[in-house]
Amino acid sequence: EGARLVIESVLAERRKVLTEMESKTLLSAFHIPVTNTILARSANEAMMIATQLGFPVAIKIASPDISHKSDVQGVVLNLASGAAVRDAYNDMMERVARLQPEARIKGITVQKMAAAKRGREIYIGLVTDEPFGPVIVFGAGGTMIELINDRAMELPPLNQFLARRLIERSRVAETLGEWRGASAVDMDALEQLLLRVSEMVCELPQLREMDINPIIIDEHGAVAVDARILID
Amino acid sequence: EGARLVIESVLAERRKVLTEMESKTLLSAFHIPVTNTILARSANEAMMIATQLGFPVAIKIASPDISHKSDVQGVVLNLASGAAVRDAYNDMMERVARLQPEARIKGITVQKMAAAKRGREIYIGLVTDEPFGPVIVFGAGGTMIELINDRAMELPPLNQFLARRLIERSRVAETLGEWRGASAVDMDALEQLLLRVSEMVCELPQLREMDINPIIIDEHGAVAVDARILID
Amino acid sequence: MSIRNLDSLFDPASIAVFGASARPFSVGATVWRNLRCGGFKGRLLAVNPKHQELDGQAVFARAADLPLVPELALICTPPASVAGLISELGALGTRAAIVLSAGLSPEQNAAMLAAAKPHLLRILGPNCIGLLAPHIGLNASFAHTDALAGELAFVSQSGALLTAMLDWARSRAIGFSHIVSLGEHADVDFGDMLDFLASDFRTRAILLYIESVESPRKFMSAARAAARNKPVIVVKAGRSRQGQRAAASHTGALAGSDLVYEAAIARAGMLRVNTLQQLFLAAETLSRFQSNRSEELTILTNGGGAGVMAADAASHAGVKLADLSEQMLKRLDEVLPANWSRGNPVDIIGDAPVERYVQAMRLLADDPRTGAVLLIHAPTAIVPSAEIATALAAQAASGPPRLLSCWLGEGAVEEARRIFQHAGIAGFASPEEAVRAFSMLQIYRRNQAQLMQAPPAE
Amino acid sequence: MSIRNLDSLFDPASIAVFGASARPFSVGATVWRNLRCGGFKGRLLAVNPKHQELDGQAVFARAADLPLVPELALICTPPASVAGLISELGALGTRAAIVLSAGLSPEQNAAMLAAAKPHLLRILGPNCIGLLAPHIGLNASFAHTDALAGELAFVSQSGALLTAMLDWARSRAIGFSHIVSLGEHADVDFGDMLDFLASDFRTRAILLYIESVESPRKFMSAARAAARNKPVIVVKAGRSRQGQRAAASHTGALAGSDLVYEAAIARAGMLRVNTLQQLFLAAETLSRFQSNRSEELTILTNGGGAGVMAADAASHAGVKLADLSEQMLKRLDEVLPANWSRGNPVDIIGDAPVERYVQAMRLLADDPRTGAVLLIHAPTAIVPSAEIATALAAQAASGPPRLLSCWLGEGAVEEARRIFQHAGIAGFASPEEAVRAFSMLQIYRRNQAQLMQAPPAE
Ligand SMILES: CC(C)(COP(=O)(O)OP(=O)(O)OC[C@H]1O[C@@H](n2cnc3c(N)ncnc32)[C@H](O)[C@@H]1OP(=O)(O)O)[C@@H](O)C(=O)NCCC(=O)NCCS
Ligand SMILES: CC(C)(COP(=O)(O)OP(=O)(O)OC[C@H]1O[C@@H](n2cnc3c(N)ncnc32)[C@H](O)[C@@H]1OP(=O)(O)O)[C@@H](O)C(=O)NCCC(=O)NCCS
Ligand SMILES: [Ca+2]
Ligand SMILES: [Ca+2]
Repeated sequence: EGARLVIESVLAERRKVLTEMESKTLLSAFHIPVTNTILARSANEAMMIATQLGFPVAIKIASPDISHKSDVQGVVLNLASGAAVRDAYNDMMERVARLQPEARIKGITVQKMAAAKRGREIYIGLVTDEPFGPVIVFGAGGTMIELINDRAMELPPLNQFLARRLIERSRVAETLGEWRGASAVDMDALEQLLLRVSEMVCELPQLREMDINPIIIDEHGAVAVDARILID
Repeated sequence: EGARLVIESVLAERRKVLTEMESKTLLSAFHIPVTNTILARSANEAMMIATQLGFPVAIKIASPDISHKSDVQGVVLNLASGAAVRDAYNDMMERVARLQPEARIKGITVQKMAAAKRGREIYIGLVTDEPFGPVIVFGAGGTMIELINDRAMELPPLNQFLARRLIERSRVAETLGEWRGASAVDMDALEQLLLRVSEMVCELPQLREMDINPIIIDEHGAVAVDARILID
Repeated sequence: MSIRNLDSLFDPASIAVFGASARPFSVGATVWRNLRCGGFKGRLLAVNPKHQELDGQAVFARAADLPLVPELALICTPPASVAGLISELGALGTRAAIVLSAGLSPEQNAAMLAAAKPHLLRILGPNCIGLLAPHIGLNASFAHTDALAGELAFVSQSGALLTAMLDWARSRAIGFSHIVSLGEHADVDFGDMLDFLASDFRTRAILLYIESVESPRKFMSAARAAARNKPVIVVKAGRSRQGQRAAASHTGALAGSDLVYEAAIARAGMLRVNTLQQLFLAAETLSRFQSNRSEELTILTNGGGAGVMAADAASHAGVKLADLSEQMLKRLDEVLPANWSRGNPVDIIGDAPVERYVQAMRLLADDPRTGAVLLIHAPTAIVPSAEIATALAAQAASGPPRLLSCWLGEGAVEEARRIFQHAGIAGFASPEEAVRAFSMLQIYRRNQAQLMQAPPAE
Repeated sequence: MSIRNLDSLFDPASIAVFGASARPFSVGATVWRNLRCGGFKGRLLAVNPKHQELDGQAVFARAADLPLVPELALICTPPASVAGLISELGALGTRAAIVLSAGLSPEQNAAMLAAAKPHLLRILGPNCIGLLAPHIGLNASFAHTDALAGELAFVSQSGALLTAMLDWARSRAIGFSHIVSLGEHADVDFGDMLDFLASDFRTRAILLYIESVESPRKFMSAARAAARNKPVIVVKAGRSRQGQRAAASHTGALAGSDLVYEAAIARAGMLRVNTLQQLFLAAETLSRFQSNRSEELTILTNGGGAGVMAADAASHAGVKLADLSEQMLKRLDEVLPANWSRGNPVDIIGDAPVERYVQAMRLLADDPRTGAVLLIHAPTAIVPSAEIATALAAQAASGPPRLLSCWLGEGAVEEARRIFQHAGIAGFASPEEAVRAFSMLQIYRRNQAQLMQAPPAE
């Protein structure tokens, strides 16, 4: 289905790294909720998209050649007005052209800031281990992820029992119940998400690496805000 | 000097918890840089202050009776327009009145969002130990602080050698050099900040607890964004 | 390949040693001596063109000269000769070979495997120490010592650690069903050994030293099957970056992420420990205490400080101390002096006579909510430890296993330890070891639950 | 108070025992026996109104009847009698008392202190096991065993752990200068003991078991002074919530945050360890290896697997393995077989003869960048361990201490261990223990740097 098409077209281009939009399309195909992300090819287009989505928005560089967007400051959050979006667009294009002149730029993506207020940031990933093959990773998400260093692993396939155990083994699990005035998160949604990822692993043997980070989860459900997928 | 006056007036009111503004005044008295925080007593006043400071801004509830602001959702970040500030003000007042009807409300404080882009979030604190007395705490800051659980401790007084060792012992130290495309932070400023805190401890025996969190630090210096002080 | 061929490794009717020798400290001489002195009842034959006689026994110049077809061959000849020998032996009908020789080139290795294949001849090694099967007096190794017969199997990817284990086990009178050095495991590997040992009635628990697993599917399915039958306890070395680098230079194999091994070991229902000593610790605990299903611990001690140390160790190991009910506190008040700790650890005070131990233990044992009870005793001049041990052992004999013990000290508690050991009560050298053992049991139980409730990993 | 009065505790000319008895297993009888059998040269007097004679010696009914003023009094009489006795003794001129009695009420305790004060009489206890000073044959305790004379001082807030330590030390032939049970430390506390032991010439290292510190300023300044003179090694129990709760119910004192103790111990230049066994481990390491200033470790082993385990343990303990220079690799290539590990751990392969150990060690020792060298040897049948030990010990004798050792196994390496022990080379039972000891040394050195460079904590 849709997922296979995305993968085939990327491989046809001899690429391995999926863009954020492609990655999210893949996730959507497996019924993993993602934030709506729209590609803009010019500053004006970005302004218009932002206005339609509603402020504040985040913009991110869209390039198949830039796998760590933050290394080129390729992410700007919390833009509050059309003018701010336009300026940020232009700055970013200029900066990226300077820092990675050889990178192919598809434009920038615009998305509404996820209402992270009381939500917790989660990481779900996939690594391919030598010799064990694909492994599912779960832990705290966000930008401080390396510092928190909270990575629990499980071999696919998961069932509900294993998904729950995987969540319990992480340290971020502590924050998923009632936490600092916030209600307990929707654990069913989280388990479902892990089961969907497990399905992806089993049905898409081309998957090599996947970082879904952050996933924002609260009492109403979970949504993947950023994703990066590597295939082979 | 100024610091003593603040403390005396708080004690005169038979209070122990300083408001954010009082806390920051104390820090300023010891030459610790703080973000500019201005008290607004009405939604309109808040709008005007925000417009003068420049968007985006953060607003926080100002009450001597609410020590953990986030428990009543007493902090709203990234407000992008005057209208957003006004609505957030009214929502917050309504919410706090409902959740903690007995709390005395002084208004809300407005501050410019600190440019945390490439800055790292740090925590510096003071606890009073039985039997050892005051102890200085250093570690990663931000809202995920409990999860990161990075707390190195040292007894005052600090000298430069001890301040450096205290920083090195924390895990957040890893992020203070060049880190994910950001330049190394201003270590001198950080050491100075710790030495200033050590001075506070020695000169203000009434200090019982202090949480300066987050302090945002980058290559240009450090600034305390929020602070909470307890005296006795 | 089927497991059946492995029988020829572990229970052969006859053995020929290629390179058997009398040259002092040589591999060939050591192997020959170990085989002869072990008490093995089958036929032993020496092969070496240089010699006519060894220890009064005829030596044969080559395989073709042998008076019978050896079921198992031990090969301690130079690397270049190995493939040729395997080919000859395979043709004769030999079923298995242990290749002790080190330093085979990749080509020599491939030639050896190619020679074995048409005859379904199984190979242990190369570059291995050999194997021991003490129940039949078989010491087909060049280890420096032999092993006592017992119920543990040990399979090691490191020869040096195998000899160290032999030495430790001997000094503690621990016995083995099988001890196997895999060496470079060109053929026989962990998967084979797990299959074989899973159904071996002499083996009660399987201990593994692993540096790398090369065929994870075979390994995982063998491990799952084995772990359903008996405890499988694993040291997986290369936990750290430094350790993985060392392992890569040792076995040449890429080890994979340690967290993945962790997940795989748990998924297969095995138990992972960190050191070789802990292999024994875990085996002892699982055998003596496995039927106890308590999740919490109550500490009973005659020393407040010992209780604090144990409580710290419990936290460190993730073991929760049971909350004592109000009722329990009141009952204990009646039999304990006023200054007892009124909490868990239950400190019955240094001057406790035997009767106080017995009464406190009876109350704790009557209430299942106290979980398992860890007795920690410091020697005193007031009551001989052995008297306490005798009284408590008699009491413990009447119920299911609830008691773990730690007699602090050495000389003064030797007899108490012996009494408990004899009564089958799990004993540990320090509070730290005792709670670590208890926590291993929890982890093992959790891993076993995973084995039973989860689908096999792909 | 000045330290001088403490001399009367540790080196009295005469001792009177109040409550000396012949009642089997009683405190009074045990103390009396320990004192008489220890070889103490001063005068011993028994006081007990119930008896006329004890072991052929006259017993006095009360203090006033004594033929001389005892410098030290040991009190094993009921709580109610203690304050009165102290008052009488103080008036007579007795300088110090050890109060073994437990269960004094707060009022009785205050009365005891008030009685002592006007006479500057020092009190150890109450509720303590007593003290031992083996160099003068003084066993003024009711411990179940006595101690060998040696250079370690041990001061404990727990009586039970003190008896356990005595037992362990005896089985390993470890000797002490002083062993002191503080009990409820109504008067003599850790600060006093640190002051006294800091300048005691028989004490080479001070070991403490601490549950709580009540006067942190006195403690910190005494600790800083002591730690400038000799290693001070601390077990601070109550690391965890569970442990702190247990400690609170044991000593009744609020223990404070563990991280603060951690900072305080480091600030005072002491070394913290987690278990009682590690007190010995650290003391041994600091005494044999302290002058070595290496920050990194090179592992030399005859077993690849042993190297991996050691590398893992090093990572776990935060010890960095030295990077070997290209030059060093080339030099080693010349003396090692082709399949050596070409890295650190340096695996010289299981069939290494003595000469290979010596050559590799010489190369490593010639280059200071290799840091300290940890030899890990697994027993083999090829070379007797003792021969390797003899050769390496001779080689090590010529230079500054560079070598740490771990002879894996038990029986087969006993002699090798003895040879190294005799040559003064630090030896450890397992790779884990060896690297932990090395990491302790690093931490100790860092804490000492803090002591020297930082202002005293307030
Ligand atoms: C296998 C090994 C022991 C051979 O040792 P070597 O001394 O180098 O080789 P040699 O040529 O002397 O051969 C050994 C003996 O085998 C005999 N031999 C050689 N070829 C033979 C053959 N085809 N058939 C029978 N015997 C033969 C030799 O006559 C010699 O006898 P001797 O010892 O009485 O003189 C050696 O190569 C080796 O691998 N050692 C390391 C083993 C090891 O460490 N294993 C793994 C540990 S983890
Ligand atoms: C101090 C203690 C041992 C007294 O024991 P007891 O048996 O209850 O008390 P008793 O009344 O029998 O007195 C003991 C002896 O002192 C003698 N005695 C009593 N008052 C005396 C006095 N004023 N002068 C001299 N002797 C006296 C008694 O005659 C008796 O002699 P006996 O043993 O030969 O019969 C006991 O109270 C105690 O504290 N035990 C615990 C000690 C402990 O655990 N310490 C800390 C360990 S961490
Ligand atoms: Ca080996
Ligand atoms: Ca005690």
